[in-house]
Amino acid sequence: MNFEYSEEQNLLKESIVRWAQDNYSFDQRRLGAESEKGYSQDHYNTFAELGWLSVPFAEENGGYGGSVIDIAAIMEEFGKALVVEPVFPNLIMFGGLLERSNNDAIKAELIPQIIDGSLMGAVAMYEPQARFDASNVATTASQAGDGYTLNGEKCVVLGGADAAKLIVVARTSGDQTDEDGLSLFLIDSDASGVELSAYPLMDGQQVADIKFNDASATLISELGAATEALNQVLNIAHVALCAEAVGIMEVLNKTTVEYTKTRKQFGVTISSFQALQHRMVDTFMSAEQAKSLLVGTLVELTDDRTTPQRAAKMVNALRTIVAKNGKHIGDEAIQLHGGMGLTDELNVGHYHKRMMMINLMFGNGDFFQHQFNQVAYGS
Amino acid sequence: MNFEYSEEQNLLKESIVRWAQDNYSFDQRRLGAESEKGYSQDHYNTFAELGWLSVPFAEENGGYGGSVIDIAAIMEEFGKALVVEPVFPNLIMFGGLLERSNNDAIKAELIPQIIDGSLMGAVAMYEPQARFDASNVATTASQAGDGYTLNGEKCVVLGGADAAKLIVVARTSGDQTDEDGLSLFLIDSDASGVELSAYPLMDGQQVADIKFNDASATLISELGAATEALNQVLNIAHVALCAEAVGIMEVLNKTTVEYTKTRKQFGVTISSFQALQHRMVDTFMSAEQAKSLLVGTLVELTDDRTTPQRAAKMVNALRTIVAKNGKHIGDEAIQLHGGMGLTDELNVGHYHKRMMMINLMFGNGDFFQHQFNQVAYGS
Amino acid sequence: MDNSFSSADLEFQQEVRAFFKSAYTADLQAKVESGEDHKSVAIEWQNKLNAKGWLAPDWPVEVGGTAWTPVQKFIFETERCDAGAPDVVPFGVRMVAPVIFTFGNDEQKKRFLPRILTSEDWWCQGYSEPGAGSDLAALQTKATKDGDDYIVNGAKIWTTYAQSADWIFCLVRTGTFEKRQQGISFLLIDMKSEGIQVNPIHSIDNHHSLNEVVFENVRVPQENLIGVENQGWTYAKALLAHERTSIAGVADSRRWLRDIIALAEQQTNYKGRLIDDPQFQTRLSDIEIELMALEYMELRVLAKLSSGDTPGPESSLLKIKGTEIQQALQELRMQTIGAYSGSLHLSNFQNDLHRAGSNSRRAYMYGRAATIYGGSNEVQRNVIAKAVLGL
Amino acid sequence: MDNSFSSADLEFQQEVRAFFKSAYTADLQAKVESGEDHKSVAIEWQNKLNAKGWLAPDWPVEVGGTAWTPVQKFIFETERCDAGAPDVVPFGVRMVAPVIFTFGNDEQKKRFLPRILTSEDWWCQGYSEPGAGSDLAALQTKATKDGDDYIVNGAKIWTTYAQSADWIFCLVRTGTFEKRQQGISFLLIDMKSEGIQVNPIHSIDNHHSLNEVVFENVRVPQENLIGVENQGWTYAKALLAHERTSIAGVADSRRWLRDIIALAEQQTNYKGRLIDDPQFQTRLSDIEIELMALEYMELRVLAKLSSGDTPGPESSLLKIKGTEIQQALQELRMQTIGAYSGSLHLSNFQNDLHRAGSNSRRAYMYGRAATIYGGSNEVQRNVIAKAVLGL
Repeated sequence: MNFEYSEEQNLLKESIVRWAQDNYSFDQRRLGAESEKGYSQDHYNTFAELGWLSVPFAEENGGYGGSVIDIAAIMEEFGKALVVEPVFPNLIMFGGLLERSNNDAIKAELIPQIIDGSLMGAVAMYEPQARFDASNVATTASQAGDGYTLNGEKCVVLGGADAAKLIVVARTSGDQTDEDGLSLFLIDSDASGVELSAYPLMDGQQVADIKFNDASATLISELGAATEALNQVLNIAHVALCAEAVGIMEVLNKTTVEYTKTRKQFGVTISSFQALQHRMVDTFMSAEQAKSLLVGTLVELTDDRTTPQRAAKMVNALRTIVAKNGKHIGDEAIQLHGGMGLTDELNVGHYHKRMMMINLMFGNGDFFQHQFNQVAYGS
Repeated sequence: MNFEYSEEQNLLKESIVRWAQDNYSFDQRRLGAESEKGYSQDHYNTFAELGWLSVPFAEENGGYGGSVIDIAAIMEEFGKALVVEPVFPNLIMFGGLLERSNNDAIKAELIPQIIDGSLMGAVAMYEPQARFDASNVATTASQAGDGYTLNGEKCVVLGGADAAKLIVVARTSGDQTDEDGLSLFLIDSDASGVELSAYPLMDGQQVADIKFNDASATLISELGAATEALNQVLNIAHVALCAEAVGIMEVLNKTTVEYTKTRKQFGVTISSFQALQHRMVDTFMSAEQAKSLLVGTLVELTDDRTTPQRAAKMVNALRTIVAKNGKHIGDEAIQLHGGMGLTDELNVGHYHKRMMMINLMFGNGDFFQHQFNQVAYGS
Repeated sequence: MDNSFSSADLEFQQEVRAFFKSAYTADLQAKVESGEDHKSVAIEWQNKLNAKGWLAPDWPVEVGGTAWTPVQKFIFETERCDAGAPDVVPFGVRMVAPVIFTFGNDEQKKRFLPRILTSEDWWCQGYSEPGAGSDLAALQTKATKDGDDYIVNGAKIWTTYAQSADWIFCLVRTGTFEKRQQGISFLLIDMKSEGIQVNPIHSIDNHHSLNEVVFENVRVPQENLIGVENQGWTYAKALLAHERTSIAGVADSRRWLRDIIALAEQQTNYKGRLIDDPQFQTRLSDIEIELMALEYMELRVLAKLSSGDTPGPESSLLKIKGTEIQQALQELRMQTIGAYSGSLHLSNFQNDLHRAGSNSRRAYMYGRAATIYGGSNEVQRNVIAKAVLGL
Repeated sequence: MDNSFSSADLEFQQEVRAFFKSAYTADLQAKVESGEDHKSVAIEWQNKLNAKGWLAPDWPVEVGGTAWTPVQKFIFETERCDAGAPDVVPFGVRMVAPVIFTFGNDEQKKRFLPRILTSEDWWCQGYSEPGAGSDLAALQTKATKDGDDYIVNGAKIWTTYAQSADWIFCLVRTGTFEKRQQGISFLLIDMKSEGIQVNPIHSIDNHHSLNEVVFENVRVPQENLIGVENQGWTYAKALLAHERTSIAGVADSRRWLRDIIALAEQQTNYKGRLIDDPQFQTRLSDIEIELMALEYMELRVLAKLSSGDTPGPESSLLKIKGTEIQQALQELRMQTIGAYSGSLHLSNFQNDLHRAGSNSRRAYMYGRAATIYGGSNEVQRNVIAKAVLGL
């Protein structure tokens, strides 16, 4: 039994720490975040040069061959640095689905472009009527000659504002809420029939709502059998987001503790108030819980003995506790910073907003707890 | 608008306070509570002499004609004094159902005996398989000549150990969980076919599990139409228990605050620790919430404009908050008393145990919140 | 105990309801909900209230008040929220005016009160200072006498809408005493005075409503001093208890709750309606039940006030519970809407959920302030511990 | 990171599982669950463990330990709880023995350790004193030298099972120093000594396990002093960190959780099974998810220990979360059973729910102690604030 990152993983983490120290101060980050694109292409190119963008991809696809533990290792550090560059939507979501495609030619063409930083892609899956239900898909694809024609509407597409290519989840059979009958399609974001409205989220991400009107697209999965690939990618995505959240929690707690040690009220530092001390102990414990469950999920997901049911239990437990404890930590960080916590000038609010977005992505705490209940106690 | 008890109600309350001061110290109470019967008949006779036992009964039945506010007024004080004498099961439950009986002869005979303290009665309603569902009744009554024959099993009958007479809820038609088809029967507890096993609960009440084997009983309600009377009595019972709980909360908080002012650790009184101060503020607010919702329920239940739906919303909200906040207050009282809170010698544990029993009677917090949800959001 | 309104109250309720129905027009509502052009929209609405004589119910009748009973005030507030109409901007009407009509001289009353009613003067509040936070008495802005004037130097912070204010009411230090609460004076300062600089503070709701106001040798006529020099703390304190009592915001929270229910009736969850999901219902009733308790907590305080009592430390309790409930509702509203509630901008929406999402995000973010300002909830707990529990 | 057991560990797991299956007989289980005759039942079980050589895994091998790795200890504990077998009574095996074999002399080791293994000597703990509580260093029981003996005067409180103990290990004051932690010695006292009086303390679980132990001129040979005079605090502290680490009780909590699920499968709620009620499921998973986190929190600490670290302040975290989870489970178990969980007595039951109810009531009530003893959770929070967060 061993619950620490490996030496290689620590080296990877340290390379991110060093880069962030030298290149990604709050003000430097802001330059990218407040640009029209919402991130810095230069930084993103550096990620490619340093090899970070290759981590999730298999060696046979030109990647580093990283496991979910490797992914968590880098995401934790990206969380700590509050990286706004679209690693998650491009690598974990778009790249993840691409790698599970049955179209080898497209994989061979596009994965290297993701790894070298030249291609931005996004996955268009959720729809306005669906809330958190990934199988509630009204967008349809109908065969038209060699290809397919897409019709429908997708919303809050992560990375969608800037993506050159989209993978679209569309229904090729079944009723609107059936789990089966979904297929994956590749399409250029500037193709005819694609209408894209971009807007920012509170964490600085640029996303898009996208309408498809008789848009021609290429099938890249088995027809009607995309659910397994989607679930595999979502499982990794959940863990990646939680790893990022664990990094954020650590920064929020550390920043808050440090702030209370310098901030004076009624003639003393507010860190000397026992009521605040106990609350900071509670936020510390909240972070330790999340970190421990992340570690547990990582070791169980990479363990051959783990059943799919056990994996689902761990992932949903992790997302549930990250949602609860993330809110707890974020709210306390702002409260204990007082008025300063309300300003855009301090990083606390920015970390909190990213945490809140993570906890609204693909489900919220109640949603994941409901899923957990189904797995754990469902009859 | 007025949210205070009236002058008459305050006089009634003060008479209980005075009596308790003079006659019901912790040790004096204990004498009754630890006797075989579980309470003092002498005290109970005093209650009769002071007129308290007449409060809930209508004037035409020889009672004081008290409203639910009058009942709450005395129950709050009984709560503060931790009165173990069976006022609740005898007056509110047994007396309440009796008063709603359609058998005037029996009412004329028995209600005066309740008021003068000579009759102890109990209501046998819940069954082992039913948990908190009052309409899950497997006990049957079948006609036999002029009367009825009871068969079945009742459990945790409040006041059951000592009752001379029982009102039994039994099914005369319908399936086991139907809301309709229930009737009320009167039977002597020493009648043939009644097998009674008495045992104490943690709050000192003596209750009973009761089996009926072909026991002859008298119908005292319309056949198959007891549900309305049951619901009316339960509504008052819920408020009475919550008023008692509000009294208990006040004592627990006061006792705890006082204790922390005398108890020294690390060279200072523990009341000087800010973390504990804030927790005591929270328990104070918990009690104020419950008290406010009690007052709200009382004024709305006695307001002509109140709909049954609104009344159900108030009562279930009240029981939900009493369950939550009662637990909060009780747990904190014990925790802040430290080791001393764990001893049988201090009254804190006894108040806490009574509070816990209240919050398991006829439902728990989740049960009442579920009922609230049905009324408030049910489609 | 009874809950009933008198027939006069019931008539009043009808009158208020009719007023809101006719005065708060759909056009005005759309302007309010756009969140844009805050000041002119607010003035448009306040002028309607003033025309009816209902802008400043709490003021003495002779200067424009209504002499309403607490029950009438409760009715007005409930009807306002049922109508969805915005509250009055508090800085002039509710904050500085009571100090002026209670502690100011006749000249000051004549000069300032009418222009508050007509919204000609727009006020902001200069209490907090950089570094002082909830420890209000630590304030360091100095006013030194110079001829007929004071010379003011220092800085105020978290000053809401200072950028559009004509006047600021300030606590300034005019003397040094052993007790820090002494030596503080209450001063009215024209925002157009030379030496005042307003620095915007952008807040986490991505808006600009907060500011830092810096005073550099600002000359203020001594006639702008309220009451007696060095007694300003007493005047401000009287005001704060009043502020805490009204902060419970029951009627507003009730409106939020209804809004969440309406959203949850439209949202889908686990292939059914979100409102039918038992877990969601429990989240909702966790809050609604506390809100019902708060409502009667507030009514009990109001009833006491109407029998002549002044608001005591129990107003801290209303502030704590009221703001906690507000924040819980803001959070639940975001959870109800889902990922759309991360939307940043108020314009260019794809659909209604977008608009609701962006509004809820902004309310949540701005709402974080509620447990911090007006004396943080931690300070309120200290107050209750000391004043109520004797700890 | 990996979670896998070595093949040796897997073999060990099989051996442990087989042992519990054969040694923890249905007969013994019935005796344990009756809750009666605690001491003789405990001895019967501990003798079985001792016969297998598994009573005291943590001891050095030369005095009876097993030299298990942390992983093996984890496996043993998990299997024990899966089998439903009771834990060892800690006072001898886990509390005094480590002090004796770490700080005692050879004579003391020879004299005391074997009799702990055979359960011939039954120990109790004399740390807390009336009025001292979590402020352990405030202790006032005095030991004064008189010839070859100490004369002990004072009182200890909350002494579990003092009424059936042969020996008590005490912290006593032997000197006065500026730091209260100095001047404390660790003394072993024969409970049969003249001048010892055991006063029962009846607790809120309606049982008698706690006591006050009063010492009046009790003569204790100086050979019963552990280590050096006035250094007792150091010995006790080493022990406490160990106690906190093992207090998380993950495996036991897991058993409680399974028990609640089994009960909820039988109970009816809203005309269905309680286990199918979404609100109940959420109550359950609120706890289970925290328990899953605690499990890995403990494993991370264990893994660190196996790489040679000593338990640090993070053991306080395990204590806080572990006891909070235990109490939440005890509460939920009562809620699951309903009104039957108020039943007071363990005998004369009408049905199974009765027995489960009474057991759950007792566990809940006794369980209130978990957040108080061993340094209250408030004190643990102080420890983390200082030692981990540097506050």
